[in-house]
Amino acid sequence: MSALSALSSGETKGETFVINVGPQHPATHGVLRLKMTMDGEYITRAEPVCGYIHRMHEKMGENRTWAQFLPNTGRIDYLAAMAYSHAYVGAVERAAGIAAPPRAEYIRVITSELNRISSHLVWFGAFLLDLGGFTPLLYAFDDREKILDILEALTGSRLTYSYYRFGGVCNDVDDDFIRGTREFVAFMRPRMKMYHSLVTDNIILRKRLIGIGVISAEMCRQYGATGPVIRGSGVGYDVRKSEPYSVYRDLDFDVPVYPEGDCMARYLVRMEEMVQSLRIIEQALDKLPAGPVMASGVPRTLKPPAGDCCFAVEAARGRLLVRIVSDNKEMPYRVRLRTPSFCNLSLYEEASQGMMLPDALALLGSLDLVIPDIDR
Amino acid sequence: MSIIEPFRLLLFLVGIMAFVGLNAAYLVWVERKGAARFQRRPGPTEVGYGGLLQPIADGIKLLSKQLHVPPGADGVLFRAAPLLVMIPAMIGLAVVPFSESLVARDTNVGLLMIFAFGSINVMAIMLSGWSSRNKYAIISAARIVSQDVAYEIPMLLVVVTMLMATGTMNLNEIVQQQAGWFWRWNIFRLDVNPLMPLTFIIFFVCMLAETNRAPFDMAEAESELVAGAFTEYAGMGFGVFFIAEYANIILGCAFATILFLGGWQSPFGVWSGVFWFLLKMYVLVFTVIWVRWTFPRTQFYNLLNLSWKLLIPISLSTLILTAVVMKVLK
Amino acid sequence: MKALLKEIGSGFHSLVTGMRITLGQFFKPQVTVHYPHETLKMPVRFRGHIELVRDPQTGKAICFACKACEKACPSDCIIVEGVKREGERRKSVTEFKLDFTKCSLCGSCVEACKSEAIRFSKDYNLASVSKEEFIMDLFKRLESEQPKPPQAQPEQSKEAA
Amino acid sequence: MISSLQELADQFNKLIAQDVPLPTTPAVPVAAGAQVGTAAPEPASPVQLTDHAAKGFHLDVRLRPERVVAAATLMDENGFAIDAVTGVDWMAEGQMEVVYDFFHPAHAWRVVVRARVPREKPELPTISEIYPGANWHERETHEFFGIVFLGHPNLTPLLLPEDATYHPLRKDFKA
Repeated sequence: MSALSALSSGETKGETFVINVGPQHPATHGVLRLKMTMDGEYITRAEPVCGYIHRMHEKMGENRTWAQFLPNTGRIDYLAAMAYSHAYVGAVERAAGIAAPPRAEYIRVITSELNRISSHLVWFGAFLLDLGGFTPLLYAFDDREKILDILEALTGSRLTYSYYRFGGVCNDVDDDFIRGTREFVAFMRPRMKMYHSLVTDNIILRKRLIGIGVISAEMCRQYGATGPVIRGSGVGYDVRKSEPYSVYRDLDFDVPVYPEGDCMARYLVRMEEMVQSLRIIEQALDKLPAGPVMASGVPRTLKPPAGDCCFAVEAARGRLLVRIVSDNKEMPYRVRLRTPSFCNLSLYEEASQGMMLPDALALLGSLDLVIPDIDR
Repeated sequence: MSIIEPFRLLLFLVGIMAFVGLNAAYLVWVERKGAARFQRRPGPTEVGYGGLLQPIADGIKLLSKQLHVPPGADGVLFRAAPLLVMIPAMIGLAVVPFSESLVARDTNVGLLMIFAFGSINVMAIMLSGWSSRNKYAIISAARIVSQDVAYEIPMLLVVVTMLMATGTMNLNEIVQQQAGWFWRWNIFRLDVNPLMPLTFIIFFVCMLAETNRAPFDMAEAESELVAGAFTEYAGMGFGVFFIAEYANIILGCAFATILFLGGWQSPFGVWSGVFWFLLKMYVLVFTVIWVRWTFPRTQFYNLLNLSWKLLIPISLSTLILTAVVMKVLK
Repeated sequence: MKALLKEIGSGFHSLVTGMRITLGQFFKPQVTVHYPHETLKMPVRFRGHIELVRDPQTGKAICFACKACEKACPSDCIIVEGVKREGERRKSVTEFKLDFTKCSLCGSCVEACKSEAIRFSKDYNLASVSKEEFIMDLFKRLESEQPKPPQAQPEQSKEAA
Repeated sequence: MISSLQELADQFNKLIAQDVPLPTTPAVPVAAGAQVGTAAPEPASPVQLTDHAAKGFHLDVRLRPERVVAAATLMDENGFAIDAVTGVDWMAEGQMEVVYDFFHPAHAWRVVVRARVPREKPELPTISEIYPGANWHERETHEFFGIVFLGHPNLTPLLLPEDATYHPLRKDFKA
């Protein structure tokens, strides 16, 4: 591909033109806009333009009480809302010195991991849709529906759960939940095998993903890309292992790492992560202790002592960091949300240079972006 | 030529148009229902029993929409493109023998005619993309040209192979040669070409690529080019492209049936007729739908690699093999 | 050459496997619920918009306008007014406005209510052409409804818990 | 490459030792009721090893704004990845704090670097040359706080509208 080498040296042979992929385009799920300068089908520059659904969650946090910000956390990444609640609740608990009872921590892990699977299933379907395969999307949504039903029965909502509280969770799990979750785990394992033989082994898909959109570990480091992106580049960085929170220390799971850094590596990381999440859920259900789900003595109006603290979790898309600054008032002084999609997208401009349009869209899909997570 | 011949031809042309129209409409329904079944959902159910009136509702909707020519587009070409894509498919069907006597024009160069007119198809879609004055459409048009040119070569090589095996360009004669039990069909004629089933698969793949069907739907490539060459078309302008796509599928499947699967011949050697032709054709059409709802889209250079590096060498070698086998056996 | 042949073989096999799987799904029963001909049962904890709860003894609203829900609401979408009538121990609610256009269905209000005077409705079919319809007066709503048969009550109090 | 956080803290101490001491924050009386922010009492040493379980990070460094490039270079040389850049508006003290978060992909280390700039002239050098990922974070901090990152290649709004002239996360901003 000589055109590619010409591009990397900065010269273009002919005219370039600009196409807008988004904010309304089938490949940008949500309102992301990519301003692509093209030389034929080759991209010379792809500049992401974001902010179309910016809602200023951070300012909202400063204008309401600590507890009132909780519903907001479900609306940042609507596909993996549990992790966002977890990070915020964790940060406030850390600041205020509250410890959730063990049963609550186990429930948090189970629900977070269920949510991670459901998020990865949406990614799986949407990614395949980007690649032109429609049917796996509906199979994935069928499976996801089972998770949503389980979580809806527990929390009352299908996406914006708002289930965690400072010092625990708001509802205890019942036998139906435990039975339903066990059934789902048993159901999902053969489903994963089916996905692998339907999709992963497919020669068309392999040709489209292997060696496409290579992101180096160094690039991930410089851009702060995390989650399946950095794990697909050969770095086994997972917040659940490096800064173990909740009860992840007591659970046995592997961090899937693929060194290739291409779209296929990121694909396989996520597929493998679903299997690992099933393992975590199974263990957590086995170990689920009895006891209360809310810590006693949590004040109704919380005033954490002055100072700042952070809490990081491994959300479905990567490292999520919540930094809170308290001035010992009933409202936060500052809430900072460091969202994984934001950092993962920031490397797109560099990574997509010189790619062909369909490959660049495969790369975009493999980053697994959720636009409200970028725009906040 | 008798005096009735022009009237007979006219009648057949009207019949073919009706056949294509009805098929296109109901293949949309079959496609939607089929896709739904593959994805374990019901598909259209609300309009008519089992959604049977859905195609008519769709047609009325498309007809009621404005035919909008985007400002700055080449109006003449923009309007002509849908017609140019529709007519070759119709003409191609005029030489297809549905049964021994049910054929509009039993000409001696039927094979050649289908290909001659089939090539217009490429130009028509390219024109639609080019005249739309839309960047997505332009990219799509460029893709279509290289794709269709690339796949026409292996397809022609396969057809030449068949031509050598059958020794005639008359489609009816090709079918008549395959009379008898199903092992007499060309696909099982391993005596002339030991790689015959492979040749059939190559033909089928090329047919998918020529009709721009998934997994080779580079032209539409929804997640990349919105709707490709048809982005700017609204209403029935788009509808005609849609019908033409199905007309081309029917033509391709009919052609494959004639060349490889014994056309209107029954697999048991008795009770041959139009029923067998339609059955075989629709099984192929179903396979086309089945393929579409199973696979992701190919990447563009993989698509060209497949043609130039795999299908052309293989089809060329089957051609040579056939030539050698036929020479040796004779 | 050998690698190429192997790739062609495994590639073709993968395509056939894929087609076999989708065909298998073709003959399986559908998973779709034919809404609106069929509907699903809403889960007990379903968080719809809120509604006032009737006291089974008096037939009036339990709510005594303590405004805990108003304070808890992160979106300021609840306005409660009440009066203290002669001879009554507590205030009684006269107005309970819910601005559903602002409500984020978070459930903070139900959680804040100590006397279980509000609960989530199971009404998920909310659609309207005017914004005004979603500024609901829940008290008027309760007044205009017929009192429900008493056997429905115990189940509902369990839901709110 | 460093082998322990203590080593890293020493390197930071060496970096800061060249400076004049940081100015102590002026004590401003806080008006009752107004949300202006009282920072926690600041620790004596600008380089602090902290307890991760209590704070969420291991090393807390305060330095002068002109030192952030040197600090980022130090982080880069030691293989840290950029986590986030953000600001905090300490209106009562007339200062803006810029907070740089770093994490290490191989070790479980978290480092926070802070620099305070005066509120009237919030300017400090960019680190986007060292960490390209900081580019977006600095753009975001610029639009939300009005903090200017000198030498930044493209300091235009990222999430706010292109023509936004306000800085919503400043404490005196009213919507």
